[in-house]
Amino acid sequence: MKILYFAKLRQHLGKSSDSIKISDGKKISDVINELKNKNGNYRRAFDQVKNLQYALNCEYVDIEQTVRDRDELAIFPPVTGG
Amino acid sequence: MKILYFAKLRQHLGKSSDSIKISDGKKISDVINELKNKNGNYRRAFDQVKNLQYALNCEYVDIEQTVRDRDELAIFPPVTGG
Amino acid sequence: MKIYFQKESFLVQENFEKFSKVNKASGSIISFVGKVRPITNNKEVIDIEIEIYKKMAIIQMKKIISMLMKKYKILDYLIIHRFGKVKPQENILLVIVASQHRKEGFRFIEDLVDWLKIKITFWKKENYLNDYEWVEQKITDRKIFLTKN
Amino acid sequence: MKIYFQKESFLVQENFEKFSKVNKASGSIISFVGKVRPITNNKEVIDIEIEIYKKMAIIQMKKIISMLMKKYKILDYLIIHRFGKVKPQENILLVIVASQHRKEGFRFIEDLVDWLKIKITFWKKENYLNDYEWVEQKITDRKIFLTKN
Repeated sequence: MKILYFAKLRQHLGKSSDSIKISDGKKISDVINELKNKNGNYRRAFDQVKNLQYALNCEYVDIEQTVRDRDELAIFPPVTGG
Repeated sequence: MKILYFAKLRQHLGKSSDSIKISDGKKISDVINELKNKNGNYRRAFDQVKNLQYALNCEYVDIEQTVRDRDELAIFPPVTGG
Repeated sequence: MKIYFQKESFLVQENFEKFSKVNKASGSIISFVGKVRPITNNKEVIDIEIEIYKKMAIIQMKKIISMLMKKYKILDYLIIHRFGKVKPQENILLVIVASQHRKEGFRFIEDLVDWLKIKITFWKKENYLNDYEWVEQKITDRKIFLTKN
Repeated sequence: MKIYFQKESFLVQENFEKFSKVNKASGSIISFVGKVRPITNNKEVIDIEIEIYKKMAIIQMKKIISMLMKKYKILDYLIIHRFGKVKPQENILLVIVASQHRKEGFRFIEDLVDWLKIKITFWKKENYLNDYEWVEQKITDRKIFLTKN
Protein backbone atom coordinates (compact mmCIF):
# COMPACT_ATOMS: atom_id res chain seq x y z
CA MET A 1 0.00 0.00 0.00
CA LYS A 2 1.10 3.52 -0.80
CA ILE A 3 1.21 5.72 2.27
CA LEU A 4 1.64 9.49 1.96
CA TYR A 5 2.78 11.83 4.72
CA PHE A 6 2.31 15.58 4.74
CA ALA A 7 3.41 18.68 6.61
CA LYS A 8 4.72 18.25 10.16
CA LEU A 9 4.42 14.45 9.98
CA ARG A 10 6.34 14.31 6.71
CA GLN A 11 9.02 16.51 8.25
CA HIS A 12 9.33 14.42 11.43
CA LEU A 13 9.51 11.20 9.41
CA GLY A 14 11.98 12.72 6.98
CA LYS A 15 10.09 11.22 4.04
CA SER A 16 6.93 11.92 2.10
CA SER A 17 5.80 8.36 1.37
CA ASP A 18 6.16 4.66 2.08
CA SER A 19 5.24 1.58 0.12
CA ILE A 20 4.40 -1.37 2.34
CA LYS A 21 2.68 -4.72 1.86
CA ILE A 22 -0.64 -4.87 3.74
CA SER A 23 -3.08 -7.75 4.10
CA ASP A 24 -6.57 -6.57 3.15
CA GLY A 25 -9.00 -5.89 5.99
CA LYS A 26 -6.56 -4.23 8.38
CA LYS A 27 -7.56 -0.98 9.98
CA ILE A 28 -5.62 2.26 9.61
CA SER A 29 -4.82 2.04 13.33
CA ASP A 30 -3.19 -1.36 12.66
CA VAL A 31 -1.13 0.08 9.83
CA ILE A 32 0.08 2.90 12.08
CA ASN A 33 1.04 0.42 14.80
CA GLU A 34 3.03 -1.54 12.25
CA LEU A 35 4.81 1.65 11.19
CA LYS A 36 5.51 2.61 14.81
CA ASN A 37 7.09 -0.81 15.39
CA LYS A 38 9.50 -0.24 12.52
CA ASN A 39 11.83 2.01 14.48
CA GLY A 40 12.11 4.86 16.98
CA ASN A 41 11.91 7.50 14.30
CA TYR A 42 8.41 6.39 13.24
CA ARG A 43 7.36 5.98 16.86
CA ARG A 44 8.48 9.48 17.80
CA ALA A 45 6.90 11.08 14.74
CA PHE A 46 3.52 9.43 15.30
CA ASP A 47 3.61 10.23 18.99
CA GLN A 48 4.61 13.86 18.56
CA VAL A 49 2.34 15.02 15.75
CA LYS A 50 -1.11 15.50 17.24
CA ASN A 51 -4.62 15.25 15.82
CA LEU A 52 -3.66 13.25 12.76
CA GLN A 53 -6.23 12.88 10.02
CA TYR A 54 -6.59 10.10 7.45
CA ALA A 55 -7.63 9.99 3.83
CA LEU A 56 -8.20 6.85 1.82
CA ASN A 57 -8.03 7.42 -1.93
CA CYS A 58 -8.52 11.16 -1.34
CA GLU A 59 -11.56 10.84 0.95
CA TYR A 60 -11.46 11.66 4.66
CA VAL A 61 -11.89 8.52 6.77
CA ASP A 62 -11.77 7.45 10.40
CA ILE A 63 -8.75 5.71 11.98
CA GLU A 64 -10.89 2.57 12.34
CA GLN A 65 -11.47 2.38 8.57
CA THR A 66 -10.29 -0.88 6.97
CA VAL A 67 -7.89 -0.68 4.06
CA ARG A 68 -6.81 -2.75 1.06
CA ASP A 69 -3.32 -3.15 -0.33
CA ARG A 70 -4.19 -1.21 -3.50
CA ASP A 71 -5.45 1.84 -1.57
CA GLU A 72 -3.64 5.13 -1.24
CA LEU A 73 -3.56 6.16 2.40
CA ALA A 74 -2.64 9.71 3.36
CA ILE A 75 -1.81 10.75 6.93
CA PHE A 76 -1.51 14.40 7.93
CA PRO A 77 -2.25 17.03 10.59
CA PRO A 78 -5.38 19.22 10.19
CA VAL A 79 -5.14 21.36 7.04
CA THR A 80 -4.26 25.05 7.30
CA GLY A 81 -4.65 26.52 3.82
CA GLY A 82 -6.62 29.54 2.68
CA MET B 1 -39.80 75.43 6.44
CA LYS B 2 -37.80 73.83 3.66
CA ILE B 3 -39.43 70.67 2.35
CA LEU B 4 -37.57 68.35 -0.02
CA TYR B 5 -39.14 65.73 -2.28
CA PHE B 6 -37.33 62.83 -3.87
CA ALA B 7 -37.80 60.12 -6.48
CA LYS B 8 -41.36 59.17 -7.43
CA LEU B 9 -42.86 61.81 -5.14
CA ARG B 10 -40.69 64.54 -6.65
CA GLN B 11 -41.70 63.39 -10.09
CA HIS B 12 -45.42 63.36 -9.30
CA LEU B 13 -45.24 66.81 -7.72
CA GLY B 14 -43.16 68.13 -10.59
CA LYS B 15 -40.83 69.89 -8.12
CA SER B 16 -38.02 68.96 -5.79
CA SER B 17 -38.70 71.37 -2.92
CA ASP B 18 -41.08 73.83 -1.26
CA SER B 19 -40.55 76.62 1.19
CA ILE B 20 -43.55 77.17 3.41
CA LYS B 21 -44.20 79.03 6.66
CA ILE B 22 -44.97 76.62 9.52
CA SER B 23 -45.94 77.37 13.13
CA ASP B 24 -43.64 75.39 15.48
CA GLY B 25 -45.14 72.30 17.12
CA LYS B 26 -47.05 71.00 14.14
CA LYS B 27 -46.65 67.37 13.18
CA ILE B 28 -45.39 66.14 9.84
CA SER B 29 -48.86 64.71 9.22
CA ASP B 30 -50.29 68.24 9.66
CA VAL B 31 -47.76 69.63 7.19
CA ILE B 32 -48.73 67.01 4.64
CA ASN B 33 -52.41 67.78 5.10
CA GLU B 34 -51.67 71.45 4.50
CA LEU B 35 -49.82 70.56 1.31
CA LYS B 36 -52.63 68.28 0.15
CA ASN B 37 -55.11 71.12 0.63
CA LYS B 38 -53.06 73.36 -1.67
CA ASN B 39 -54.32 71.78 -4.88
CA GLY B 40 -55.25 68.57 -6.66
CA ASN B 41 -51.71 67.99 -7.85
CA TYR B 42 -50.37 67.72 -4.30
CA ARG B 43 -53.33 65.63 -3.22
CA ARG B 44 -52.86 63.15 -6.05
CA ALA B 45 -49.11 62.91 -5.53
CA PHE B 46 -49.40 62.22 -1.79
CA ASP B 47 -52.22 59.74 -2.35
CA GLN B 48 -50.47 57.85 -5.11
CA VAL B 49 -46.95 57.44 -3.77
CA LYS B 50 -47.05 54.72 -1.13
CA ASN B 51 -45.01 54.03 1.98
CA LEU B 52 -43.57 57.52 2.29
CA GLN B 53 -40.72 58.04 4.71
CA TYR B 54 -39.73 61.21 6.54
CA ALA B 55 -36.42 62.73 7.54
CA LEU B 56 -36.01 65.78 9.73
CA ASN B 57 -32.60 67.41 9.33
CA CYS B 58 -31.27 64.21 7.75
CA GLU B 59 -32.53 61.82 10.46
CA TYR B 60 -35.35 59.34 9.87
CA VAL B 61 -38.46 60.28 11.87
CA ASP B 62 -42.06 59.18 12.27
CA ILE B 63 -45.00 60.99 10.60
CA GLU B 64 -46.15 62.07 14.08
CA GLN B 65 -42.87 63.91 14.74
CA THR B 66 -43.34 67.63 15.49
CA VAL B 67 -41.40 70.13 13.41
CA ARG B 68 -40.08 73.68 13.68
CA ASP B 69 -40.04 76.29 10.94
CA ARG B 70 -36.23 76.19 10.73
CA ASP B 71 -36.13 72.40 10.12
CA GLU B 72 -35.41 70.72 6.82
CA LEU B 73 -38.06 68.11 6.15
CA ALA B 74 -37.50 65.48 3.46
CA ILE B 75 -40.27 63.22 2.16
CA PHE B 76 -39.55 60.22 -0.05
CA PRO B 77 -40.40 56.60 -0.88
CA PRO B 78 -38.20 53.82 0.61
CA VAL B 79 -34.65 54.06 -0.68
CA THR B 80 -33.41 51.68 -3.40
CA GLY B 81 -29.69 52.32 -3.77
CA GLY B 82 -26.83 49.87 -3.70
CA MET C 1 -11.53 55.09 5.21
CA LYS C 2 -13.06 56.88 2.26
CA ILE C 3 -16.58 57.36 0.96
CA TYR C 4 -17.34 58.73 -2.50
CA PHE C 5 -20.78 59.50 -3.88
CA GLN C 6 -20.06 60.41 -7.47
CA LYS C 7 -21.57 60.85 -10.93
CA GLU C 8 -18.47 59.59 -12.73
CA SER C 9 -18.01 55.94 -13.62
CA PHE C 10 -15.11 54.11 -11.94
CA LEU C 11 -12.92 51.06 -12.51
CA VAL C 12 -12.87 48.42 -9.80
CA GLN C 13 -9.34 47.27 -10.68
CA GLU C 14 -7.77 50.70 -10.18
CA ASN C 15 -9.42 51.22 -6.84
CA PHE C 16 -8.66 47.70 -5.74
CA GLU C 17 -5.01 48.07 -6.64
CA LYS C 18 -4.63 51.35 -4.75
CA PHE C 19 -6.49 49.98 -1.75
CA SER C 20 -4.42 46.79 -1.67
CA LYS C 21 -1.17 48.74 -1.75
CA VAL C 22 -2.17 50.80 1.26
CA ASN C 23 -3.37 47.70 3.09
CA LYS C 24 -0.52 45.35 2.29
CA ALA C 25 -0.24 44.08 5.85
CA SER C 26 -3.87 43.05 6.29
CA GLY C 27 -4.68 39.36 6.11
CA SER C 28 -8.00 39.67 4.29
CA ILE C 29 -9.41 41.94 1.60
CA ILE C 30 -13.02 41.50 0.58
CA SER C 31 -14.83 43.46 -2.10
CA PHE C 32 -18.40 43.77 -3.30
CA VAL C 33 -19.39 45.21 -6.66
CA GLY C 34 -23.04 45.93 -7.44
CA LYS C 35 -23.84 46.34 -11.12
CA VAL C 36 -26.77 47.30 -13.32
CA ARG C 37 -28.47 44.18 -14.61
CA PRO C 38 -29.34 44.38 -18.33
CA ILE C 39 -32.74 42.71 -17.87
CA THR C 40 -35.21 43.17 -15.01
CA ASN C 41 -38.81 41.96 -14.88
CA ASN C 42 -38.26 40.56 -18.37
CA LYS C 43 -37.67 44.05 -19.73
CA GLU C 44 -34.49 45.32 -21.32
CA VAL C 45 -33.00 48.14 -19.29
CA ILE C 46 -31.75 51.05 -21.43
CA ASP C 47 -30.22 52.83 -18.46
CA ILE C 48 -31.01 53.69 -14.88
CA GLU C 49 -31.12 57.06 -13.18
CA ILE C 50 -29.99 57.22 -9.58
CA GLU C 51 -31.23 60.11 -7.49
CA ILE C 52 -29.46 61.08 -4.29
CA TYR C 53 -30.22 63.18 -1.21
CA LYS C 54 -26.54 63.72 -0.70
CA LYS C 55 -26.41 65.58 2.61
CA MET C 56 -28.49 62.88 4.32
CA ALA C 57 -26.70 60.04 2.52
CA ILE C 58 -23.37 61.21 3.93
CA ILE C 59 -24.71 61.63 7.46
CA GLN C 60 -26.43 58.23 7.48
CA MET C 61 -23.44 56.49 5.95
CA LYS C 62 -21.13 57.83 8.64
CA LYS C 63 -23.54 56.72 11.36
CA ILE C 64 -23.78 53.19 9.97
CA ILE C 65 -20.03 52.90 9.57
CA SER C 66 -19.26 54.15 13.06
CA MET C 67 -21.75 51.62 14.43
CA LEU C 68 -20.18 48.79 12.41
CA MET C 69 -16.63 49.84 13.33
CA LYS C 70 -17.54 49.38 16.99
CA LYS C 71 -18.95 45.95 16.20
CA TYR C 72 -16.16 44.57 13.97
CA LYS C 73 -12.37 45.02 13.87
CA ILE C 74 -11.70 46.58 10.50
CA LEU C 75 -8.45 48.11 9.24
CA ASP C 76 -9.71 50.13 6.28
CA TYR C 77 -12.63 50.52 3.88
CA LEU C 78 -13.49 52.22 0.60
CA ILE C 79 -17.03 52.92 -0.58
CA ILE C 80 -18.01 54.33 -3.97
CA HIS C 81 -21.67 54.80 -4.93
CA ARG C 82 -22.67 56.40 -8.19
CA PHE C 83 -25.65 58.61 -8.92
CA GLY C 84 -27.01 60.05 -12.18
CA LYS C 85 -27.28 57.95 -15.35
CA VAL C 86 -25.74 54.49 -15.26
CA LYS C 87 -25.82 51.97 -18.12
CA PRO C 88 -26.37 48.20 -17.88
CA GLN C 89 -23.23 46.24 -16.91
CA GLU C 90 -21.69 49.35 -15.36
CA ASN C 91 -20.79 49.43 -11.68
CA ILE C 92 -23.08 51.23 -9.26
CA LEU C 93 -21.48 50.36 -5.98
CA LEU C 94 -18.05 49.29 -4.78
CA VAL C 95 -17.22 48.38 -1.20
CA ILE C 96 -13.75 47.13 -0.24
CA VAL C 97 -12.75 46.21 3.29
CA ALA C 98 -9.43 45.21 4.78
CA SER C 99 -9.27 43.29 8.04
CA GLN C 100 -6.86 41.11 9.93
CA HIS C 101 -9.30 38.19 9.91
CA ARG C 102 -11.80 37.31 7.22
CA LYS C 103 -14.86 36.75 9.41
CA GLU C 104 -15.05 40.35 10.61
CA GLY C 105 -14.48 41.57 7.07
CA PHE C 106 -17.34 39.44 5.77
CA ARG C 107 -19.70 40.58 8.53
CA PHE C 108 -18.74 44.23 8.04
CA ILE C 109 -19.19 44.28 4.29
CA GLU C 110 -22.42 42.31 4.28
CA ASP C 111 -23.97 44.41 7.05
CA LEU C 112 -22.83 47.60 5.36
CA VAL C 113 -24.45 46.68 2.03
CA ASP C 114 -27.63 45.58 3.84
CA TRP C 115 -27.89 48.90 5.67
CA LEU C 116 -27.03 50.85 2.56
CA LYS C 117 -29.98 49.33 0.74
CA ILE C 118 -32.52 50.39 3.34
CA LYS C 119 -31.11 53.56 4.93
CA ILE C 120 -28.95 55.50 2.50
CA THR C 121 -30.90 58.02 0.44
CA PHE C 122 -30.48 56.82 -3.14
CA TRP C 123 -33.36 55.99 -5.46
CA LYS C 124 -33.26 54.10 -8.75
CA LYS C 125 -35.43 54.63 -11.81
CA GLU C 126 -35.14 52.04 -14.56
CA ASN C 127 -35.67 53.26 -18.12
CA TYR C 128 -36.92 50.72 -20.65
CA LEU C 129 -37.46 51.20 -24.38
CA ASN C 130 -40.98 52.60 -24.10
CA ASP C 131 -41.53 53.21 -20.41
CA TYR C 132 -39.81 53.38 -17.05
CA GLU C 133 -40.28 52.26 -13.49
CA TRP C 134 -39.10 53.46 -10.08
CA VAL C 135 -37.46 50.49 -8.42
CA GLU C 136 -39.26 49.35 -5.27
CA GLN C 137 -37.43 48.40 -2.11
CA LYS C 138 -37.21 44.63 -1.86
CA ILE C 139 -39.19 42.97 0.90
CA THR C 140 -36.14 40.82 1.64
CA ASP C 141 -34.09 43.97 2.22
CA ARG C 142 -36.79 45.48 4.42
CA LYS C 143 -36.85 42.32 6.53
CA ILE C 144 -33.15 42.73 7.25
CA PHE C 145 -34.00 46.26 8.36
CA LEU C 146 -36.65 45.04 10.75
CA THR C 147 -34.46 42.36 12.32
CA LYS C 148 -31.50 44.68 12.67
CA ASN C 149 -33.31 47.77 13.88
CA MET D 1 -15.91 28.03 -13.19
CA LYS D 2 -12.17 27.63 -12.79
CA ILE D 3 -9.90 26.37 -10.04
CA TYR D 4 -6.14 26.88 -10.07
CA PHE D 5 -3.68 25.48 -7.54
CA GLN D 6 -0.42 27.08 -8.59
CA LYS D 7 3.11 27.94 -7.49
CA GLU D 8 3.21 31.22 -9.42
CA SER D 9 2.16 34.48 -7.85
CA PHE D 10 -0.87 36.21 -9.36
CA LEU D 11 -2.37 39.68 -9.61
CA VAL D 12 -5.89 40.15 -8.28
CA GLN D 13 -6.63 43.04 -10.64
CA GLU D 14 -5.93 41.07 -13.83
CA ASN D 15 -8.05 38.16 -12.75
CA PHE D 16 -10.80 40.44 -11.52
CA GLU D 17 -10.89 42.33 -14.80
CA LYS D 18 -11.08 39.17 -16.90
CA PHE D 19 -13.73 37.68 -14.63
CA SER D 20 -15.83 40.87 -14.69
CA LYS D 21 -15.77 41.01 -18.48
CA VAL D 22 -17.08 37.49 -18.77
CA ASN D 23 -19.72 38.17 -16.13
CA LYS D 24 -20.91 41.57 -17.28
CA ALA D 25 -24.56 40.73 -16.89
CA SER D 26 -24.41 39.56 -13.27
CA GLY D 27 -25.74 41.90 -10.60
CA SER D 28 -23.15 41.14 -7.94
CA ILE D 29 -19.46 40.31 -7.93
CA ILE D 30 -17.80 39.49 -4.61
CA SER D 31 -14.16 38.70 -4.08
CA PHE D 32 -12.03 37.49 -1.21
CA VAL D 33 -8.24 37.80 -1.08
CA GLY D 34 -6.28 36.04 1.65
CA LYS D 35 -2.75 37.34 2.15
CA VAL D 36 0.35 36.48 4.15
CA ARG D 37 0.48 38.64 7.28
CA PRO D 38 3.95 40.07 7.95
CA ILE D 39 3.70 39.47 11.71
CA THR D 40 2.17 36.49 13.52
CA ASN D 41 2.49 35.62 17.20
CA ASN D 42 4.66 38.75 17.56
CA LYS D 43 7.24 37.26 15.22
CA GLU D 44 8.30 38.65 11.87
CA VAL D 45 7.45 36.24 9.08
CA ILE D 46 10.26 35.87 6.51
CA ASP D 47 8.15 33.72 4.22
CA ILE D 48 5.74 30.83 4.38
CA GLU D 49 5.87 27.47 2.67
CA ILE D 50 2.60 25.96 1.56
CA GLU D 51 2.49 22.22 1.06
CA ILE D 52 -0.25 20.62 -1.02
CA TYR D 53 -1.69 17.14 -1.54
CA LYS D 54 -2.88 18.16 -4.95
CA LYS D 55 -4.86 15.15 -6.09
CA MET D 56 -6.97 15.21 -2.93
CA ALA D 57 -7.24 19.01 -2.92
CA ILE D 58 -8.81 18.95 -6.38
CA ILE D 59 -11.23 16.15 -5.53
CA GLN D 60 -12.33 17.78 -2.26
CA MET D 61 -12.65 21.21 -3.84
CA LYS D 62 -14.94 19.88 -6.56
CA LYS D 63 -17.09 18.12 -3.97
CA ILE D 64 -17.47 21.26 -1.89
CA ILE D 65 -18.29 23.39 -4.90
CA SER D 66 -20.86 20.99 -6.27
CA MET D 67 -22.50 20.92 -2.83
CA LEU D 68 -22.52 24.74 -2.64
CA MET D 69 -23.79 25.13 -6.22
CA LYS D 70 -26.85 23.10 -5.27
CA LYS D 71 -27.38 25.33 -2.24
CA TYR D 72 -26.89 28.77 -3.82
CA LYS D 73 -27.63 30.23 -7.27
CA ILE D 74 -24.23 31.20 -8.61
CA LEU D 75 -23.35 32.27 -12.15
CA ASP D 76 -19.58 31.83 -12.09
CA TYR D 77 -16.56 31.51 -9.81
CA LEU D 78 -12.79 31.64 -9.92
CA ILE D 79 -10.51 30.15 -7.29
CA ILE D 80 -6.72 30.50 -7.14
CA HIS D 81 -4.71 29.00 -4.27
CA ARG D 82 -0.95 29.14 -4.23
CA PHE D 83 1.50 26.61 -2.87
CA GLY D 84 5.28 26.69 -2.44
CA LYS D 85 7.08 29.74 -1.03
CA VAL D 86 5.01 32.87 -0.49
CA LYS D 87 6.28 36.15 0.93
CA PRO D 88 4.51 38.45 3.40
CA GLN D 89 1.94 40.75 1.79
CA GLU D 90 1.64 38.44 -1.20
CA ASN D 91 -1.69 36.81 -2.09
CA ILE D 92 -2.28 33.20 -1.12
CA LEU D 93 -5.91 32.81 -2.07
CA LEU D 94 -8.33 34.52 -4.42
CA VAL D 95 -12.01 33.63 -4.70
CA ILE D 96 -14.33 35.60 -6.97
CA VAL D 97 -18.00 34.83 -7.39
CA ALA D 98 -20.64 36.28 -9.71
CA SER D 99 -24.32 35.98 -8.88
CA GLN D 100 -27.58 37.63 -9.78
CA HIS D 101 -28.23 38.61 -6.17
CA ARG D 102 -25.68 39.52 -3.54
CA LYS D 103 -26.95 37.34 -0.68
CA GLU D 104 -26.28 34.07 -2.46
CA GLY D 105 -22.88 35.34 -3.53
CA PHE D 106 -21.97 36.24 0.05
CA ARG D 107 -23.14 32.87 1.39
CA PHE D 108 -21.32 30.96 -1.35
CA ILE D 109 -18.00 32.72 -0.94
CA GLU D 110 -18.02 32.65 2.85
CA ASP D 111 -18.99 28.97 3.00
CA LEU D 112 -16.40 28.13 0.36
CA VAL D 113 -13.57 29.80 2.28
CA ASP D 114 -14.75 28.17 5.53
CA TRP D 115 -14.70 24.72 3.95
CA LEU D 116 -11.41 25.39 2.25
CA LYS D 117 -9.77 26.09 5.59
CA ILE D 118 -10.80 22.80 7.12
CA LYS D 119 -11.07 20.33 4.22
CA ILE D 120 -8.70 21.22 1.40
CA THR D 121 -5.27 19.64 1.76
CA PHE D 122 -2.92 22.59 2.10
CA TRP D 123 -0.53 23.11 5.02
CA LYS D 124 1.35 26.26 5.98
CA LYS D 125 4.77 26.52 7.58
CA GLU D 126 5.83 29.96 8.76
CA ASN D 127 9.54 30.73 8.62
CA TYR D 128 10.88 33.32 11.07
CA LEU D 129 14.37 34.73 11.32
CA ASN D 130 15.73 31.97 13.57
CA ASP D 131 13.05 29.32 13.65
CA TYR D 132 9.81 28.20 12.03
CA GLU D 133 6.41 26.88 12.98
CA TRP D 134 3.76 24.75 11.30
CA VAL D 135 0.55 26.74 11.44
CA GLU D 136 -2.15 25.06 13.53
CA GLN D 137 -5.75 24.89 12.44
CA LYS D 138 -7.75 27.54 14.25
CA ILE D 139 -10.30 26.38 16.75
CA THR D 140 -12.75 28.89 15.30
CA ASP D 141 -12.36 27.26 11.88
CA ARG D 142 -12.77 23.80 13.34
CA LYS D 143 -15.99 24.89 15.04
CA ILE D 144 -17.42 25.90 11.68
CA PHE D 145 -16.54 22.42 10.52
CA LEU D 146 -18.39 20.81 13.38
CA THR D 147 -21.55 22.88 12.92
CA LYS D 148 -21.59 22.38 9.16
CA ASN D 149 -20.74 18.72 9.04
